[in-house]
Amino acid sequence: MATILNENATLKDKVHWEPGFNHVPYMIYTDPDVYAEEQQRLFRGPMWNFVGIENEIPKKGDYVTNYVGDTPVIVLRDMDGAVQVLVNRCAHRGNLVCIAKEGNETELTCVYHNWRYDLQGNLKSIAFGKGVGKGATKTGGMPDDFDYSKNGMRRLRVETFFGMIFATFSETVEPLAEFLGDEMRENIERLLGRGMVLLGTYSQYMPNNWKLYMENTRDSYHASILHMFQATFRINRLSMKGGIKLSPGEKHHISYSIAETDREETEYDSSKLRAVKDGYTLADPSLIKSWREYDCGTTLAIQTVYPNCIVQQISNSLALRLCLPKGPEECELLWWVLGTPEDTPEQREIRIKQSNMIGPGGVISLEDGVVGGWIQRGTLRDQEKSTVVEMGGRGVAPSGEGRATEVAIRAWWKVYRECMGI
Amino acid sequence: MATILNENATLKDKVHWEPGFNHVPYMIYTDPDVYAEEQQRLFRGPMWNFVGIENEIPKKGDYVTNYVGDTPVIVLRDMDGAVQVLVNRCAHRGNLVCIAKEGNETELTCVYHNWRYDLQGNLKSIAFGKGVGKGATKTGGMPDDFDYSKNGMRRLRVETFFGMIFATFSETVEPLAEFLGDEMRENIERLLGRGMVLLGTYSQYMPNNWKLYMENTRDSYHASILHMFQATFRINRLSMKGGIKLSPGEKHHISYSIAETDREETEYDSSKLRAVKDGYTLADPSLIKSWREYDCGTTLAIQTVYPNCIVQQISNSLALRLCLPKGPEECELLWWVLGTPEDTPEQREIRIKQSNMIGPGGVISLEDGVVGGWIQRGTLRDQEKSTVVEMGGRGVAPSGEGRATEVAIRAWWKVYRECMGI
Amino acid sequence: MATILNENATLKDKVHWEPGFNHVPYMIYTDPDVYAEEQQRLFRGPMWNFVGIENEIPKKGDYVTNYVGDTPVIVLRDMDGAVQVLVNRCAHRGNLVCIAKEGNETELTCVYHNWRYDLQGNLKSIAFGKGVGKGATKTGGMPDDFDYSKNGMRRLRVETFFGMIFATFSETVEPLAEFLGDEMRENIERLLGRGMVLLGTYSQYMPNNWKLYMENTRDSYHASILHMFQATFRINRLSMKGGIKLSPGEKHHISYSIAETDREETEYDSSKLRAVKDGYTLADPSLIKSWREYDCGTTLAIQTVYPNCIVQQISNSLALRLCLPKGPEECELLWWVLGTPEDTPEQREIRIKQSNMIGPGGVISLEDGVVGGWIQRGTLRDQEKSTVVEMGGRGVAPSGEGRATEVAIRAWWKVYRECMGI
Amino acid sequence: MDGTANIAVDVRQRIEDLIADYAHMIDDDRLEEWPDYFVEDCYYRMIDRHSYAKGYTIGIMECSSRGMLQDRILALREANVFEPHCYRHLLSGTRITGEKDGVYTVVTSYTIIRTMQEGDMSVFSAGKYLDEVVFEGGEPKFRSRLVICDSNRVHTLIVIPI
Amino acid sequence: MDGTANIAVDVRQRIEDLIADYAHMIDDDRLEEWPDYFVEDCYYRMIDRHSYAKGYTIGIMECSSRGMLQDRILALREANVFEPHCYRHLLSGTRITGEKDGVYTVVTSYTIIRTMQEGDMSVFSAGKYLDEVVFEGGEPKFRSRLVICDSNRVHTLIVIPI
Amino acid sequence: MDGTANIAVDVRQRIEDLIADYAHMIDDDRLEEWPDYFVEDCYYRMIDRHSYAKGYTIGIMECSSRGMLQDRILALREANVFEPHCYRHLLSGTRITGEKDGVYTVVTSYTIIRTMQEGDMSVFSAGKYLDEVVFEGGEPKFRSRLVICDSNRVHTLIVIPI
Ligand code: FES
Ligand code: FES
Ligand code: FES
Ligand SMILES: [Fe+3]
Ligand SMILES: [Fe+3]
Ligand SMILES: [Fe+3]
Repeated sequence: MATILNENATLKDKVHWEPGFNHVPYMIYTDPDVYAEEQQRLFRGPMWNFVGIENEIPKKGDYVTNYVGDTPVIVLRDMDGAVQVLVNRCAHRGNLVCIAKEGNETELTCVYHNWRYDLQGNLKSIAFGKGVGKGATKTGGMPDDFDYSKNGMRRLRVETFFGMIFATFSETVEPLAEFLGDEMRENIERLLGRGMVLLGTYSQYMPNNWKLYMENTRDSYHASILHMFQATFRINRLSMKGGIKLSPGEKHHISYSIAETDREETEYDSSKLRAVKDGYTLADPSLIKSWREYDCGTTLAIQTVYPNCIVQQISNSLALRLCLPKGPEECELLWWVLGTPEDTPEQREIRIKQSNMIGPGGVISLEDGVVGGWIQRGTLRDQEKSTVVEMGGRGVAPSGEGRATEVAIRAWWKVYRECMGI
Repeated sequence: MATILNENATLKDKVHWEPGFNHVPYMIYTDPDVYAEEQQRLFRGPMWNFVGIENEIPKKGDYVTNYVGDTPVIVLRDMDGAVQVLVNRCAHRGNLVCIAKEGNETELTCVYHNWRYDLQGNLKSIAFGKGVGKGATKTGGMPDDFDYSKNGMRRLRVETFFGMIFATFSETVEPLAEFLGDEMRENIERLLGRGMVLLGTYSQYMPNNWKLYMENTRDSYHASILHMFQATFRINRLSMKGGIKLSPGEKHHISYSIAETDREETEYDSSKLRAVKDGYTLADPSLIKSWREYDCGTTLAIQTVYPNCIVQQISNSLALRLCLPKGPEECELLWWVLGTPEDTPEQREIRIKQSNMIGPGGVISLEDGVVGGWIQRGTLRDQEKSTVVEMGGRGVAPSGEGRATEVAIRAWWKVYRECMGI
Repeated sequence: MATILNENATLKDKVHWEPGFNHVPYMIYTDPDVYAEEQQRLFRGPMWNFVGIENEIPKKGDYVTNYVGDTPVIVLRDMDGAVQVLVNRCAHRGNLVCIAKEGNETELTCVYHNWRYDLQGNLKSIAFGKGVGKGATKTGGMPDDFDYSKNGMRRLRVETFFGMIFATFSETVEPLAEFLGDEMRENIERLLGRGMVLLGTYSQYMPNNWKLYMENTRDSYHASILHMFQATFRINRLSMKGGIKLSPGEKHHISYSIAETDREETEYDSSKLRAVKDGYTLADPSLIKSWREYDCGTTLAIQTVYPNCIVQQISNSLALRLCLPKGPEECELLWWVLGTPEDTPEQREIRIKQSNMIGPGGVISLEDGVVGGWIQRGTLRDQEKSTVVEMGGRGVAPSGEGRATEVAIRAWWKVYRECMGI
Repeated sequence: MDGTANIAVDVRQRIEDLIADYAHMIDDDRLEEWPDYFVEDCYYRMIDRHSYAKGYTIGIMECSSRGMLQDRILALREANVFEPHCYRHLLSGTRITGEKDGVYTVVTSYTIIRTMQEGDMSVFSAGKYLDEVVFEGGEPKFRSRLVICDSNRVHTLIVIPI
Repeated sequence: MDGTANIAVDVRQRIEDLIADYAHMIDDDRLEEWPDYFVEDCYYRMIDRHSYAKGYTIGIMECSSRGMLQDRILALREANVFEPHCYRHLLSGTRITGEKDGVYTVVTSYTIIRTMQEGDMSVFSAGKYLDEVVFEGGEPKFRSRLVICDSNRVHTLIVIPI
Repeated sequence: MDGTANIAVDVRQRIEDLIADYAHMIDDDRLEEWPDYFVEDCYYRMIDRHSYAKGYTIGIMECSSRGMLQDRILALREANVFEPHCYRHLLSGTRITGEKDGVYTVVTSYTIIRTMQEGDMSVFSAGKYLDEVVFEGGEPKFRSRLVICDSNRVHTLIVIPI
């Protein structure tokens, strides 16, 4: 990873970030140069970017469009049945090759001048490439020395893991399995190993830098405080048994808890935390009805895969999320809400009811859609000032016990600074 | 004021502004660097920024949110009954502490992780600051050396004057009374000395740089020309007795006139000015009915307090205005329309009827909401060119007599250049 | 043209464009510095900018507002009956002088302070320029040395050609006739020589850089491919007799074809081109009914006049278009749809029906409104990469025969690089 | 709301028509007709919902006689300076909430799309009308029309009544 | 307007239903039904209000037969290239302004919210319909439908009829 | 659609009133009344049109009992953290598409303008309601209300029901 460990002198100069991961300059959430560099060093750096799930493209020729960072890509299954990811841009004059969000094509034809590519992105033909007419009357056409092989669509490296599709621009990044590491793979297998059924998708568009949302997902500290619903019904309280796992190198993380193990914790005395309301009962408790789905007893697991993918288990609610940067001050969160082929009708019903806790309208997670925007507004001025990320210390050692810590956030910035060279 | 008199070399270079105050480069209304520097040198410079009125926060714990420049602030009355102004940002990760525009709180709690501050902005407690659990099983929490006293909310200096609340980031600015000067204080006392009753508030959002609106309010020259309604009904004509007052140092100004004293003025011959329509009579003249409210006979007084506050008397219509910058090309004008506790029902009725002259829908002042946008569009190109501000000469000497002058605008730019160091 | 041939070192550095015209860096469509420089070097450079048609301002005092690049201008007929083009900006403080899009005035009065200009833009009077009052009591007014003659509205050079009005900021550009050249003048005369009747106008607002639309109009290659409607009904196929004409210096171009002369062309075999649908017939063919309007037999002629004007003949549908830049990533296309005074009712009816092929809702040309936006999105990232413009070779020699070539696009960029000095 | 229970169908229809016609009148720029939709001794007021809830007595516009309505239009036509633009009213859910002594209280939601002369469109205002309608010479007229805007912000200016 | 005075209630209701159904048909992408809402010898035209006032004969769309309506949909389905999107019609204030020889003249305000496939929404068009409605075999149909847009601007393109 | 052919005029009127009143209730922030518009054993669901067409079983909101509706409002009032804002519903083209065993199927287009406390307005959602209405004790109520949004995107969050 020599290339990315290269220090980024100009940016370093602009951001002047003191050493360590316990302070984050506000500027990092708004600066356009920082944003542009992220596209190169993170999303096109030594990362495996989540771009979709296999069962959206079951048949040969099926495709969906998505983004790697803010680069438009096509995710498809080629005629050999292999998953391919191509930059959605025609080599001719740069037109989007796939206009629709999804479809099925045996080849890719650009509508502008009908340049045709196969599903691996190789340029196959050019309309009137040989000109019009024959022999003497022949006119136009491409130069004889035009090299079709050098004018294909940009194709990314692809690997899949239990139905999740990952792509990378990097030639040097380690294989996906190694990139994820044992614990991350285990958690994905635990949740998706039974296969997946897509129960729903939606998008949440947020008025904040994408990193503010990623910090939020790495932030086990806020979970039971901001989301009163969660604390009140003991879906997730910091006093439950649980912890933070970090992959080697700290790229990825898992924050997990086990509901049955709630320790008595005076901090949850409602007089002290606004997060707990007394005498707050549901008219229809079926909303939070759940079943013990995993032997390990884990009832909550939020996993992030660097840079912008989230794997979610909240009780029996399973989802994948992708946080797409849309300029320095906006981002879009794509959701895939999942079930498994083994679900009984009762279990499926429970997953559907629990879906009321997640997404842009989820009684638990709707708050995550708005805090980022508030921070964006609160820090707009004083760009040179910094946040304080010191809960649980200033280091990045995983926390075997307890989640009243921001260690996973510090770890996120450690990786960020390494990759960005600042 | 040594610090701000420092020349701003880079900006000076970019703007290359010829000496004097009789020309203003168009660039000053659009350049983002100019805008950013204003936030530091004006709004956080040696200025007292108007941020609201006391009778919006009568009780202990009452608060409203507002802005100093474009920095969000909380204006509140603390438990000792003192007015406080705090930057609306949590020391932890930068979240807005007060979300609602107004409310009442005995302490300030950030919703994200429940950091709690008292109403002076001192950090009182941190949720799970001591971690979770006890003794051996204790996990998380803040570092032992974390200094609460260094992690409060930013608190501004505050002074009030006849119900108007002013705040400053500056440690060096003179006291408010001195900042305003005698004539400015007298006018405020004349209008607000009887106390204030808040009759209404609204906002006017304008597609132009905030300074174009401030020039407009310092521009006694346009008043009776652009606003035909005003000229026609002799509410304000340049031929009336009146003048321009400037505070020592030219920061603030008052443009005033006395209606009873209209001189015969051929310029108002309608053949020459489009501002005067003949035979234009009101079906219901009660709109412009007024009473002699002040012994001095003043019927119009527009006062500006640097940088962006306006105190208004138009006949019997009293109002305070605050012009908030919203990026280089937009601004928002907040209005507080006032009466006094002494108003008789008839007088109150007159103020209500006269309110049809002001605000975004005011038959007189609605035009002020649009000329700025026209100038923004008219000067978008040719950024290096300049306006001509030479009516009434090129200097900044107050005009004891007459208001056919742009002296108050020149004075505004004199102060601007000093503070901005360009 | 010495001045513009000056190399633009900074920009050249930023864009690093390899020599030649067969590659165009994506950056050219988004960079704000490139955009700003275009305003100076193209739109204010040695160009005659189309700004409207004479029969929109038949009477003395008639005016319409428009833009040269993104500079607002007033196009009017003065009291001598001459066409004038003035920058729509008051010399005083930069306000737009004409607010309405069209009207009739015997002089121009700025609403802000009533500075008055004649229809040549000369400053005639200043309200209260001599102050208020007389003799001793006189106050205000402009300085005695204020020079009216130096404070007029900026007036452009104007020439007209068969009803088309052109204006330029340049003092050195050759006369319009010379600028256009023989072939360009001939085509305009062929289409507009009979005089014009304005049948309709509309605007198409596009989410792309203005140059992407200009390339589209110089792109004879896409016409019959993207626009399937056109190919299917043989309104325009590359296999028809036709060619590309370029003016000396390659500024302007004409792409023309003659429908009766369709060569058999295997490329149009529908199995190979998505642009041809078999068995696709119109329920009401009157939409494409036409008459042989010109002896030369020309059935399609798309002419561009540098930098952003288009003269259109599609069958019997005549139109003028102006592509206005609206910031780096947006543009607005203004349409003037025309007939002639000689039209019979039947011919007029045919023009009306054919109008369904053009404009933002035209079954043929609606696609031109969207491809630009797709390219903008497709090339947003990878700004340093380039398009391939090699159809028909890499040179800029006109193509006497055939239009399967991008020569006119290459020629457009040749002129662009010369003028921009990059 | 069952204020409508005892309201004759045709009365309801005519009140709904009054409210629809009013919107067309403004959108068609037939503003000189505006005062005719009110009785002589009428009341027209525009204020944002937050200020209305607080009981503020001053809002964006206050007309307490038909004459003041006429003056507003006169000023718009003769005195005020602004950029040409037009409105498009969208009305929704007109409901008669009560009737007393021949005075019908009516609520209607509205939204206005403003189009400037160069073609840009925006959502200019949204809110509801609170009306008092009476029948004068058999014709329904507004005795009082309150325009309660959801937003306290006005973009640029407001000169055409809502 | 009291053009409605002598119009039977059910006639009015059925005309209002026609106009509502037309909007649902387009918003539901049942465009093949579009021509069925018109009589054979029909007229459909889209033009901005400014051009309409000036009497320009050419606007955004001009269809002078049911066949041309069919061809528009055929082109949309088979030939035209564009990004998937849908409309949401908002109708307001349908008023019958007159009746002559069985031809009802009707005005209705409309606004269209356009939603692109990736989810961005915008106010795409606002204006009014000027309709001529006749009853054919007992069914109300459009003999003529003029779409008068408030804005002269079209964003990107217009392929789905309004 | 002639599902309305055999529907009594007053039934239609009362269903239209139900739908209008529902919108006023939400826009007026009388959310505690929300559950009262439904029968006990009811169904409320919000999902985008694309997902609905694909038959996805999970959308933005899913309430399968009146109790869950109450809990939504309780959470909104007591637990959820968000910035104060309000809606303005615009309804258009309410049509009864059928009736079976006293269950009326109804479609209505809607658009919501959201206004934030500082005054910025935006088109928050557009789409249509697909309703099943029954009469309970003579009162029309929703047995089922599907909100089919045109966009799959929600800006920031959605906590107030549509
Ligand atoms: S841009 Fe794709 S074929 Fe030309
Ligand atoms: S951001 Fe305020 S408590 Fe964490
Ligand atoms: S700006 Fe034009 S007269 Fe002052
Ligand atoms: Fe959360
Ligand atoms: Fe003014
Ligand atoms: Fe084309």
